[in-house]
Amino acid sequence: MTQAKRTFAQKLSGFFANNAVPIIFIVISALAIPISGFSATYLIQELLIRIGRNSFLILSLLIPIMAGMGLNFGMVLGAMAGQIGLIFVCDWSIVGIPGIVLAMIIGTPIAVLLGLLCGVVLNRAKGQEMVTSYILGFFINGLYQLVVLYFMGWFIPITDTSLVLSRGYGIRNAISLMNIRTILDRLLPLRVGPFDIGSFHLGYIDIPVATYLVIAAFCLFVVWFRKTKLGQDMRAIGQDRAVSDSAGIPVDRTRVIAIVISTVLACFGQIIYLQNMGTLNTYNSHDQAGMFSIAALLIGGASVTRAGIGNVFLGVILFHLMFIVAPMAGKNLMGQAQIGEFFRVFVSYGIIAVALVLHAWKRHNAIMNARRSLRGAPDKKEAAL
Amino acid sequence: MRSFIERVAALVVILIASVGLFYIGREHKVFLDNKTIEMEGQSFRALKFVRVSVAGKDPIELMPRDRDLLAVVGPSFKLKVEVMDEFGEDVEKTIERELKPGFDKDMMLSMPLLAADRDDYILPPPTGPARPPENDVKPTDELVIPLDAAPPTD
Amino acid sequence: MLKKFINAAGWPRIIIGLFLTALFATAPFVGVLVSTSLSDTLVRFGMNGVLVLAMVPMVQTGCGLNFGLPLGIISGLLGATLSIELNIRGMSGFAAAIAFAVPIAVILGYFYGQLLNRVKGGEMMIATYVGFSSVAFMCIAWLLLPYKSPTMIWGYGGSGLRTTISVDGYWHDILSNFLSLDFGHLHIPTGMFLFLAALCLLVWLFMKTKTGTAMTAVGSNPVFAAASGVNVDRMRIVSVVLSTALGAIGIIVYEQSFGFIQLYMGPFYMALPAVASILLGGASVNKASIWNVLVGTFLFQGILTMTPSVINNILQTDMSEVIRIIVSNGMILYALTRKAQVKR
Amino acid sequence: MPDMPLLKLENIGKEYFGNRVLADVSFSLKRGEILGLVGENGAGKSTLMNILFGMPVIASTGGYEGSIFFDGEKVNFKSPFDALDVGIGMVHQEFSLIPGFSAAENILLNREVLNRSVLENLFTPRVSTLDRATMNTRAARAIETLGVDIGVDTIISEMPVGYKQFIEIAREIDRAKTRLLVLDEPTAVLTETESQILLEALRKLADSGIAIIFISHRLQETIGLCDKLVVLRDGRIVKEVPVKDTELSAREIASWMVGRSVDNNPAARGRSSSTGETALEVEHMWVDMPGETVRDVSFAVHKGEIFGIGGLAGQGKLGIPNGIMGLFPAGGVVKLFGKPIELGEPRAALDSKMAFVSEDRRGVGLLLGERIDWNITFTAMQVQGRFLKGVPILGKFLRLRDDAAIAEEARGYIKSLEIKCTGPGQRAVELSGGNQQKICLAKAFCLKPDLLLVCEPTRGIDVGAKELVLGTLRRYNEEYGTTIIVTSSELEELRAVCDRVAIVGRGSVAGILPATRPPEDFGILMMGEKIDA
Repeated sequence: MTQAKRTFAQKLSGFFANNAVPIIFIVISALAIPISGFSATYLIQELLIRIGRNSFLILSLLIPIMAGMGLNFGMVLGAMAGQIGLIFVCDWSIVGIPGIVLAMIIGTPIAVLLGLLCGVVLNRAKGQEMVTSYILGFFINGLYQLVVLYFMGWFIPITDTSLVLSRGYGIRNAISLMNIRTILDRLLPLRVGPFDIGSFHLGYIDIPVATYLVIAAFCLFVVWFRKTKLGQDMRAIGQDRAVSDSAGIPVDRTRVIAIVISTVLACFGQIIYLQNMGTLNTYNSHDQAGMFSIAALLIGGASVTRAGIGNVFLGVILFHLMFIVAPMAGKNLMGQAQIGEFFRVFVSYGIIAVALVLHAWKRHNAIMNARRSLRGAPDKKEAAL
Repeated sequence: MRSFIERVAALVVILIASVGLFYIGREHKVFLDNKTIEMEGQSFRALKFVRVSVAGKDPIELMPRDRDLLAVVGPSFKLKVEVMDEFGEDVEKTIERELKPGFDKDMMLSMPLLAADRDDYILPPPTGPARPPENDVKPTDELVIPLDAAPPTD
Repeated sequence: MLKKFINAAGWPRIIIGLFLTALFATAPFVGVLVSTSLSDTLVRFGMNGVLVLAMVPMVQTGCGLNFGLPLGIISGLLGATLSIELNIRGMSGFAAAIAFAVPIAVILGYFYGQLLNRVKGGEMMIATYVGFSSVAFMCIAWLLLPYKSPTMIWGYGGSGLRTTISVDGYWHDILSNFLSLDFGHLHIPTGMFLFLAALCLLVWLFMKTKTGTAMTAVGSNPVFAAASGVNVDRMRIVSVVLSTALGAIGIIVYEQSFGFIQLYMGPFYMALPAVASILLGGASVNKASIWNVLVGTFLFQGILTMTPSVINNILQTDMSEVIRIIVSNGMILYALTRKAQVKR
Repeated sequence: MPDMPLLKLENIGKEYFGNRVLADVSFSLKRGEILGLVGENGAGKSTLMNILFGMPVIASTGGYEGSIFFDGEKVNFKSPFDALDVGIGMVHQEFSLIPGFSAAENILLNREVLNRSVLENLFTPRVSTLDRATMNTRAARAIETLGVDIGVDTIISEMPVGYKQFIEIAREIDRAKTRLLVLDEPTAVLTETESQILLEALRKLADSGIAIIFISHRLQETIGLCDKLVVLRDGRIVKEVPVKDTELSAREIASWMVGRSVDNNPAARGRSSSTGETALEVEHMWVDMPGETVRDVSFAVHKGEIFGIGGLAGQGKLGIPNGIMGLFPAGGVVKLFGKPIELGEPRAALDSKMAFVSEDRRGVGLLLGERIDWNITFTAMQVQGRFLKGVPILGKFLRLRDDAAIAEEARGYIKSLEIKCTGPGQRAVELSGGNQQKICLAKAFCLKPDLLLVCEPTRGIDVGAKELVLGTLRRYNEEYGTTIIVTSSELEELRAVCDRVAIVGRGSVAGILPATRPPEDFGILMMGEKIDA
């Protein structure tokens, strides 16, 4: 069937079927926003902050999806590398933009190493990449804790005693990043407003221009990357590993490169995230990075095999909109903020489960269709029936 | 070969950049000390009243036995010390110096020594700063802790 | 001879086994009582045994490692809270908890099995997230369900259940204390062992029936099984139901020994130790036996008990958690990558 | 030296695990020449091509004998990429195209035209962007050479099957240095007109100086296109003839392909037992088995007969038994002793006392990771409830596997079928192909079937085991009067063991002949020609 032959109704239902997840979220948000009672100014300001904070992390997921490796649950490895960079920068008291850049430079080789490890492991578990990278995240988390909690201040020198636990080694639970807090966000400050659109009143809104420029640069990088030979090879591998291999594309190597790039970008993303947050929770900050980024990407309408820049931004807006309004809406509706909180946790996990189920389902149907198409020439087939 | 050279060059550039970032981004804690100090058998008395301005920031006023702390960023900064009379009205003496902590981290500046025009006024920073309250750390394998999702406890 | 033993036992078990032996051997020298440690190990072994056993049916039919164990645990929690709500105490309370939990587990397991049948090949990741989201869903439910028993709901007028509910006075240690033996510091919870043994025996017997044999064949080669007239999807559902029901019973056994019911995020990470245990016991992603359960649980719980006491006394620092994280996830990682190799 | 042959093979030979599959193959090919390579399945064509392309499977199984000269130089390729480097292109039977890519992207897959990038030395040349304009022009030129009209932007997954074949060939043409092109069954998926276009394109290519090896089962086409014909049989060249000078008939070629001299031809069996009642009746059956589609077959099998189903690979012969056993979606009517069998449901087939030995031994036939005795008795236990025993008190409610009886049963078959193993407890994966096949047979025998369907009974097993397996089938048929349907690609084997043989072509029965008919007759049926029954 060609595109042209499809009727408008078919196109419409196809559109809804393909974008079911974002549409559901738009509806949920549309219902929850009035109930939460937040002002438009507050919501927009919060969203602008969260877009700046999270987009980079989510963007780092795109490249492995392109290479057919699914959602990179191993991105927490990059987040850990970024945190190690930040710990050193804090210890050396490098502040401001130089601090952020230096943290990235330190984090990069660590992220590359972890990415290589992850890539090699995933090459040994083809077809099970997601669950393997997920468990690998836990495993490396153990090593991370070993290093940060026991080795740092023991044989990895940490001079700043305010970072170290009183027992003499190990990094404290929370590190204040006051010296680099929102430094990127405030580099090019822009305040707009107040606006009056009809009866709608909006107060002042601050836009973290520099952060957005960095994110824009990253988007350009993704666009450029897709046009390169490496990007082309990854797309090919993502679609058919065997054919790519027989065409001489180094499949395993390219897959490792995809994971390394993703890990390094996740490392940068985590640093950008934390400079906005202002506190590094040494033992939990990276935990949330993976799950929330993946949930947001999926809510933006991405699937396990297909994701674009549009999905990232749509996802980050919808996911965080729900995140902001859910507790308040829960409180106003049921009298308990907790219900809203649990609800958003439920949604975060549920959405990943649903996306994975849909993916497996689609793959199953695709196999069945491929089989049906092998039935041979249609003329003979009809005669047989 | 060409790519080897380029890679080495890139690595060198990154290394130099890192050192540069370290150099220009380093924050130095500067302790301003106005205590009586013994040096080479001599005793330098604490100044009665001194006003110190570091790196062009708002000046800090120190009384005898005062010690203050401020942070400066970058490899060098200007120091302006105005030694005042007892009542903080007249400037008795103005000293301007440019300090270059470079890669070093923290330093303590002794006002009495500075007022005496000595060059050994830079002292090592005091050890054992006050600790922030301890927070206990327990390892966890909870990669995915739901934000604020912990239920209320008894 | 030695080679044969190494081949039969497998390196991971030998390394962990030697490590555990070393821990027991050094214990007396660092002032740790071996008998207490052994008692602890045995109690934990009994507590966790059934949860690990719940892995077996699903692994055997090739549904992969049951990362969706929280679903069974939730059923168990519902059964346990219902039993307390109805104020049934003692052995009958324990029995009632299981009696309530199992039907719920069967229903949940049936739908869960239906879902897994539609996503063949991607079971493990989906199971993980189905488990997580059901836990989060139940968090809301615990707040809203109309429980009345004062031991369970918030004291000060709040609504919903407490985070932890004590089973003291209901069925705390009801199994463990049954026929329990004490030799000095060594405490053997005989009743809990008997219960575990009985369940193991039942599972073993079931695996020997026609259905059980068919399930093993489904896990070994689903195409072969289908060609032999076995309804593969049905077998998989049976195994998922069985796993879920065992998970429900497992958590109740765990609670009666632990003394508390942990609600809300409690069941969140309970699957991982169970998965790690059975893999440590020598199971692979699609083959597991009762023997794997027993060996794995003992080794895993042994490490868990011994590292805090012994290592901490040696190094003067608590590294047990980190060791646990590395060992358990390393074990799962090893199993996942090993399977892929065999496949190629 | 214009007369020097481009490709020259000298005394090529190859053995797989003591099985000789190629012997003393020599021929040469000049520039611009088209050579047709024909032969039955298993005649050694693929092995020959694997050798030519340096496929790793050859080296890993002990290399080959003889030597290959390309352009006057002796070559020994380590991998297919080496072959590509000197200019040998291959178009495979199964498509190796990326479904979501455009025609141009596929034609230039991994040979993309790149813009130079400042980063290429720092990282890898792969960080350069693609020059899509140049790529499209090149792709368009390659497609044009073939004389078809396909847009370079068309996505592969949206193309008709025939176009995909053209894209595959265009990919090889685009390689500037391609001097020899090997096409394996290129017209199998094409319609008549598409085939014509392709054949003309190939002629044009040859005229431009590219040598072509053309492998096809469509003899008419081969005769029409090729300059020279090489017929392989049992790993040897039986005929090498120029086509243009002589008038060749398809029948003649077919007889070369299947013909064997009388003295090494085992006696055909061919008992005539048509008087007995009908065991199996198949009417207008279709089966949806990937790669072996059955479109419309009807035939009847007599009771007590051994019925053979032959034909070339991919024509649907394997689909018939698999469809009857319910392993793939199927339709039509199948009656066993007059009773209709529900299709698409293995249990129904098994319940009506049919047993099946699959051609896919490792995938369908065995529980590789389990014990031998399990493998043998599993189906009988599931279908017939045998090998179970009641527990003393709970007898009625709880019946357990009778491991002793299972092992005993297995021991019986191990002995009677001479299965070489350490005992009934050994795992099936550890056995050789022949012994695994015997287990599959034992599994079927264990069901005590009325009708036994056996697919490719001797595939991948050594000569001694072959004889034993075939002998077992014959003996079983004689002793128990069991009706047997044997499906095999080896015509000789079918003629030796069967009473009648049906040849399947293009998803339907081309003809049913008594096994006593001369092999050429079967060969002609396989080639899609008509013959009088």
